[in-house]
Amino acid sequence: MNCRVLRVRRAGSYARLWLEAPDIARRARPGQFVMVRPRGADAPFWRRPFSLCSADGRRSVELLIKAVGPGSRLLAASRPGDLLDVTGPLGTGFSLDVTGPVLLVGGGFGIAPLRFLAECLRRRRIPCEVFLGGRCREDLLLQSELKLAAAGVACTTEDGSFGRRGRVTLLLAERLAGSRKPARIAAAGPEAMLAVVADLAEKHGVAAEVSLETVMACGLGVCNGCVRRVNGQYQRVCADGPVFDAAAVDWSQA
Amino acid sequence: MNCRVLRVRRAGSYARLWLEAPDIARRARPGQFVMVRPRGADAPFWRRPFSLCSADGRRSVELLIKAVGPGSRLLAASRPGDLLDVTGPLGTGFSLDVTGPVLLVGGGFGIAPLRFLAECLRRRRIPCEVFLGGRCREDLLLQSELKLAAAGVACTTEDGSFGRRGRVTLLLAERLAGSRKPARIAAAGPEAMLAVVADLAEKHGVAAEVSLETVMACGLGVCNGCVRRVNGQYQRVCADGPVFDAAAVDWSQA
Amino acid sequence: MSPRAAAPSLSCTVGRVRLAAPVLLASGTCGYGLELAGHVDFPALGGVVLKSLTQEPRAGNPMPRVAECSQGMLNAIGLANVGVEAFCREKWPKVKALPCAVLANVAGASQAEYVAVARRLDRLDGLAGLELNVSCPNVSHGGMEFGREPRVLERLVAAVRKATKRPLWVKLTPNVADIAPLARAAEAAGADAITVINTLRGLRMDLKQQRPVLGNVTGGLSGPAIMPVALFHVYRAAGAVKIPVVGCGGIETAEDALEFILAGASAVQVGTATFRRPRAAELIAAGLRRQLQARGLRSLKPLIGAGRI
Amino acid sequence: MSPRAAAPSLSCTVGRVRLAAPVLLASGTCGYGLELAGHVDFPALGGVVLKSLTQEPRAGNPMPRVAECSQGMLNAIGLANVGVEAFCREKWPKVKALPCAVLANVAGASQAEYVAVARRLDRLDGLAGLELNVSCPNVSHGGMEFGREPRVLERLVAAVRKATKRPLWVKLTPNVADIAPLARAAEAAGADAITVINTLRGLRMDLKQQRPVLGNVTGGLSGPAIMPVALFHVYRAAGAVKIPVVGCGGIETAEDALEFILAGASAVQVGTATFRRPRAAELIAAGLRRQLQARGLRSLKPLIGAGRI
Ligand SMILES: Cc1cc2nc3c(=O)[nH]c(=O)nc-3n(C[C@H](O)[C@H](O)[C@H](O)COP(=O)(O)OP(=O)(O)OC[C@H]3O[C@@H](n4cnc5c(N)ncnc54)[C@H](O)[C@@H]3O)c2cc1C
Ligand SMILES: Cc1cc2nc3c(=O)[nH]c(=O)nc-3n(C[C@H](O)[C@H](O)[C@H](O)COP(=O)(O)OP(=O)(O)OC[C@H]3O[C@@H](n4cnc5c(N)ncnc54)[C@H](O)[C@@H]3O)c2cc1C
Ligand SMILES: Cc1cc2nc3c(=O)[nH]c(=O)nc-3n(C[C@H](O)[C@H](O)[C@H](O)COP(=O)(O)O)c2cc1C
Ligand SMILES: Cc1cc2nc3c(=O)[nH]c(=O)nc-3n(C[C@H](O)[C@H](O)[C@H](O)COP(=O)(O)O)c2cc1C
Ligand code: FES
Ligand code: FES
Repeated sequence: MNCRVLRVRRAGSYARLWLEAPDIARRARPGQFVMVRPRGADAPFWRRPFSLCSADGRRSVELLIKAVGPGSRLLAASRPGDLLDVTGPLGTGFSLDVTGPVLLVGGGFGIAPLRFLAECLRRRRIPCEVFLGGRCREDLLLQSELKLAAAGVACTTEDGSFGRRGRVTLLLAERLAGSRKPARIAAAGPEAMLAVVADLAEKHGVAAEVSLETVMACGLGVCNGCVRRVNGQYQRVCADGPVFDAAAVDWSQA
Repeated sequence: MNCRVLRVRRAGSYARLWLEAPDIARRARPGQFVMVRPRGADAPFWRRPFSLCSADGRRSVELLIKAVGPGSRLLAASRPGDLLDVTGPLGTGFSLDVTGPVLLVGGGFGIAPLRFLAECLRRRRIPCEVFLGGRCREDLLLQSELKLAAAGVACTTEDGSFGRRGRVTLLLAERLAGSRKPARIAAAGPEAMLAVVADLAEKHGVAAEVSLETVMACGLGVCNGCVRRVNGQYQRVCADGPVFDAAAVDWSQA
Repeated sequence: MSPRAAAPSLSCTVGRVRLAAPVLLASGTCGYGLELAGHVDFPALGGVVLKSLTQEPRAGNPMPRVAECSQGMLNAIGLANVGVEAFCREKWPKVKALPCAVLANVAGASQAEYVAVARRLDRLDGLAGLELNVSCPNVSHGGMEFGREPRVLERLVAAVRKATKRPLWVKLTPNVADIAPLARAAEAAGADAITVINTLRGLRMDLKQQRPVLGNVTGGLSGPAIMPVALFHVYRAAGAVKIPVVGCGGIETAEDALEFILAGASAVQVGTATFRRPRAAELIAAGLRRQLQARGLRSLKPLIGAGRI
Repeated sequence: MSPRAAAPSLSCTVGRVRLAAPVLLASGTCGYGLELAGHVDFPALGGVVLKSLTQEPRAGNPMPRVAECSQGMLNAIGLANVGVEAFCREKWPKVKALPCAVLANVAGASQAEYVAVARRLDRLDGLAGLELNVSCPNVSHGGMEFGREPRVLERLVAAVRKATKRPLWVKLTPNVADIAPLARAAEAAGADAITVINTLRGLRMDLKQQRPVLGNVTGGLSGPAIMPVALFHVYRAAGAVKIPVVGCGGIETAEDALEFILAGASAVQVGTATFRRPRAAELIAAGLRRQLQARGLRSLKPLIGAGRI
């Protein structure tokens, strides 16, 4: 589908893109993603997956794109009025059938689906706390949006340029060691972070959902190229995920 | 070589591009061409050949580009400041060792090399007359520039929207039927026009040079892909031409 | 300007399969069809060829299974599938409801496996036909693919031919010195059509990991990169047999499809293009209709092989 | 960050040819070298492989001889060349002055022709080596290419081997079911190196003219489109022989070249990339030097075949 870029906001190597996509905006659930390509771009060959970072339910959706390679760079350089070829919403989402407090743990652009999740939880009056990590200050995005949606936002940077110095899982470990047990954890970010989250969740007996990433050729569930061992079986990250029960994922490849 | 686009002027499906290319500007002779590609464009696969339409001898060269397909469209859409990948000047040029009046016969964008030729002839005080043909008024370009350089400019359009109705070879035939015999003819344009020019030149015993066009993979004379039968042998249009003695060209494939 | 003929029709019968349009989704690129509901307008297509089925379920190859290339991709999925029995019981009731022709694709490591899978599929009500994927390593023949030796292929196709009366297409591999003898072998053994081509063998290296990108080391190249090679094989195969040739390999547009048709293809399959643009196949069908209109033709027939010399 | 080693050197000896860098211009894409004066910095390259030479001059195929494709092109030049005698007399005095290694490429329609051309070239002073183009149809063998049958190839290479003591490279075709037996045949017959690969057979249709684009109907596909296929054949050939493999096919960047080296190539040839960017090969050499620097390596040797598993 052709979607018009409505607005662009850039910060360092990140860009926030608002796309006119009523159909996606209406159906989107947090944790789902879209496959995107700039119209007419011949390379890269595949479209690229990006999580929905917010959806207004009527007209537009928002993406948070970190420029890491040719595809994301091209997309991050979009200008208002440009047309993007977008398919979605794709994949499963995070569970919303939860009561107690949910801990959202995000690393880098992993915050994109969690921000959408936080807003959906708020609408359902389910409290959540956000733990946000990055290499440096530049990586800690959407803080004002998150503060509006969550009961609290705590940050770490590896270089200490903002919040606590260290990894975000440090904060999660401290929080889980505390007394108020959360109902669930939802995490998105680098594979290594997710593995630690899964480990902590298991240790503390808290259910956790993680959003996995793989290279995706189709994003539609037809090529079987994006599989991951989950529950001892190959599952397609694009169609059976990208959100999986952390305890079911085989982390040995991480 | 990377060349900056200095200026662009568009008219209908044509664009005039001025490129910063001191090295080419210094060495260029009329009839030579350059191979061009927009920087970073992956498609089309090959670069595209364009005749030099003028060169200031110091800093810049000018191209006249008609948008007919993906490559020329991309180039015609260039903006000032864009970088183009340009190699040249390539190929042979028109002869300048001539005395009497030279008749320049151009069809469509074939006027590009002839305009450059007209200016070189004027600098050598060799008189020339221009015959310019096109399908409609839009195709008759560079008239003011040509009027400054040539003793006269006569035009035809097939739809009669400007100048005489009909083909440009009509004017040439009339001119050759007249009394003042020209020293030489120089022609560039569609293959069918060139074949008629060759025919008329032979009939009237006037030497003629034509600029041929073929698809070009390398433009450098190394692939042997752009050949044309000339003097009974395959000759490379890019390196042995594009300007050939009209009488030597095998017109049977035209 | 073009003569205003009756609205052109794309419907045709290819290798005994009736198609609303000569454009199908290629095996392995449309799953079991169901995954594409909402992304694809099935009635606008001729049909779908389901992913290869084997006797037992197969988990498939280790990751990574795909690698991006210049205008193409490598895949080494490893024939991951639910197995023919589970397919017939659990998937078919839904798949058969797809509003277009549905062909099953059969793979196997031995002739017996091909025959068993074909025999099981033969019992399915509503299945439009079978396509044999003969690019699998033949375990009882030293690992050499079934599709590389004319005699091995002929025996295989003849055996499957006995197991089913359904339309039988044989999908040939381009990884041979000459496709003509293989095309003739399939025809001689009773194939109703041949599909040309499957993927080209390829490999990519991961510079960071210093090892092949694919878990399986090598994979099959598909996409626009292979189109000229596919056209060559279609041209050659169409000259070797009388049964229809179904062209496949890198087709993204109606113009691409028309090249295959001029080269001798009676229909085309669209694979990787669906990944880049889910509606590619139906856009191709619509484009072919426009091409006919522009040429004042009422069917594709006069164009099939019209570019051969 | 990287260890500050001595400046890396790209110079190497491949198949008995000394090269300033493991990057050569491929046969048929650099003419006789002279055409590229002013466009290419020869000392920055390892060498050039001249266009195929035959005994008699050849005019080549009818037009069109080239066709543009997705990230690639077809060519059917038809071995147009001035003939070995004219080459030796008229071109060589100038060509030999090129400041890089110069290899001649030998083609022929019969074994006798290959031998005659090689014998004539053997007398040239300063020639760095010979490369055999075995993708030519073998007229005394029913038109089947020399490079498709291991025994035919072995005989051919052995015969040429007797005619010259110069370094002898054999350039293999990918249009075979398996390149390994051909690589071994070349090695057994005394080749000093094998070049992998020549072009893939392909075809394009001209929709307007309703005929194949190429005057010759079919042609050879080159360019980035074929790179994964070339890598596959290099990987396979390098596993089959002990002599060096020279990788070729679609290489445009130093990263591309590095994939070939990890797959087992000791050097690379750059063909079509020169058309798109005349300085491609020297940029690749410069890029390889940077890659070594970044890895703290003093030569490419530790990387050759390092990606094989
Ligand atoms: C379900 C899903 C949701 C995603 N959501 C977002 C998002 O909201 N915002 C965002 O910026 N990015 C997101 N990504 C990642 C994004 O898709 C990749 O960064 C992008 O595809 C990279 O493409 P490229 O051409 O820029 O770089 P490439 O050249 O393809 O890759 C550059 C580098 O990134 C690595 N890489 C590429 N793709 C992935 C991947 N999927 N996972 C891990 N490493 C990868 C490559 O190995 C390479 O080292 C998501 C990925 C998935 C699978
Ligand atoms: C020596 C030389 C000088 C030229 N000078 C100019 C110039 O000054 N200005 C200008 O506008 N164009 C010039 N051309 C033509 C120009 O190169 C082509 O129009 C261009 O390559 C078309 O590329 P494309 O991708 O836009 O279209 P394509 O898709 O490549 O072609 C579009 C259509 O044009 C036809 N075509 C493509 N290339 C040629 C060709 N070389 N000759 C005839 N038909 C062709 C194709 O067959 C097709 O029908 C010159 C060509 C040559 C060989
Ligand atoms: C991810 C993927 C999986 C494939 N799986 C199969 C398969 O299971 N069986 C089969 O016969 N072909 C399979 N193919 C080959 C395609 O059906 C098709 O022949 C090939 O990709 C060339 O066409 P294309 O360039 O249009 O994709 C697969 C191709 C891809 C890309
Ligand atoms: C126009 C052209 C002409 C060629 N001529 C020859 C030739 O005469 N002899 C030969 O051995 N290879 C020839 N080749 C093949 C190249 O040397 C090379 O093997 C092939 O193009 C693949 O490499 P590339 O993708 O880098 O071009 C030719 C290739 C092209 C594009
Ligand atoms: S990306 Fe194709 S199945 Fe997931
Ligand atoms: S275009 Fe290559 S020789 Fe002329």
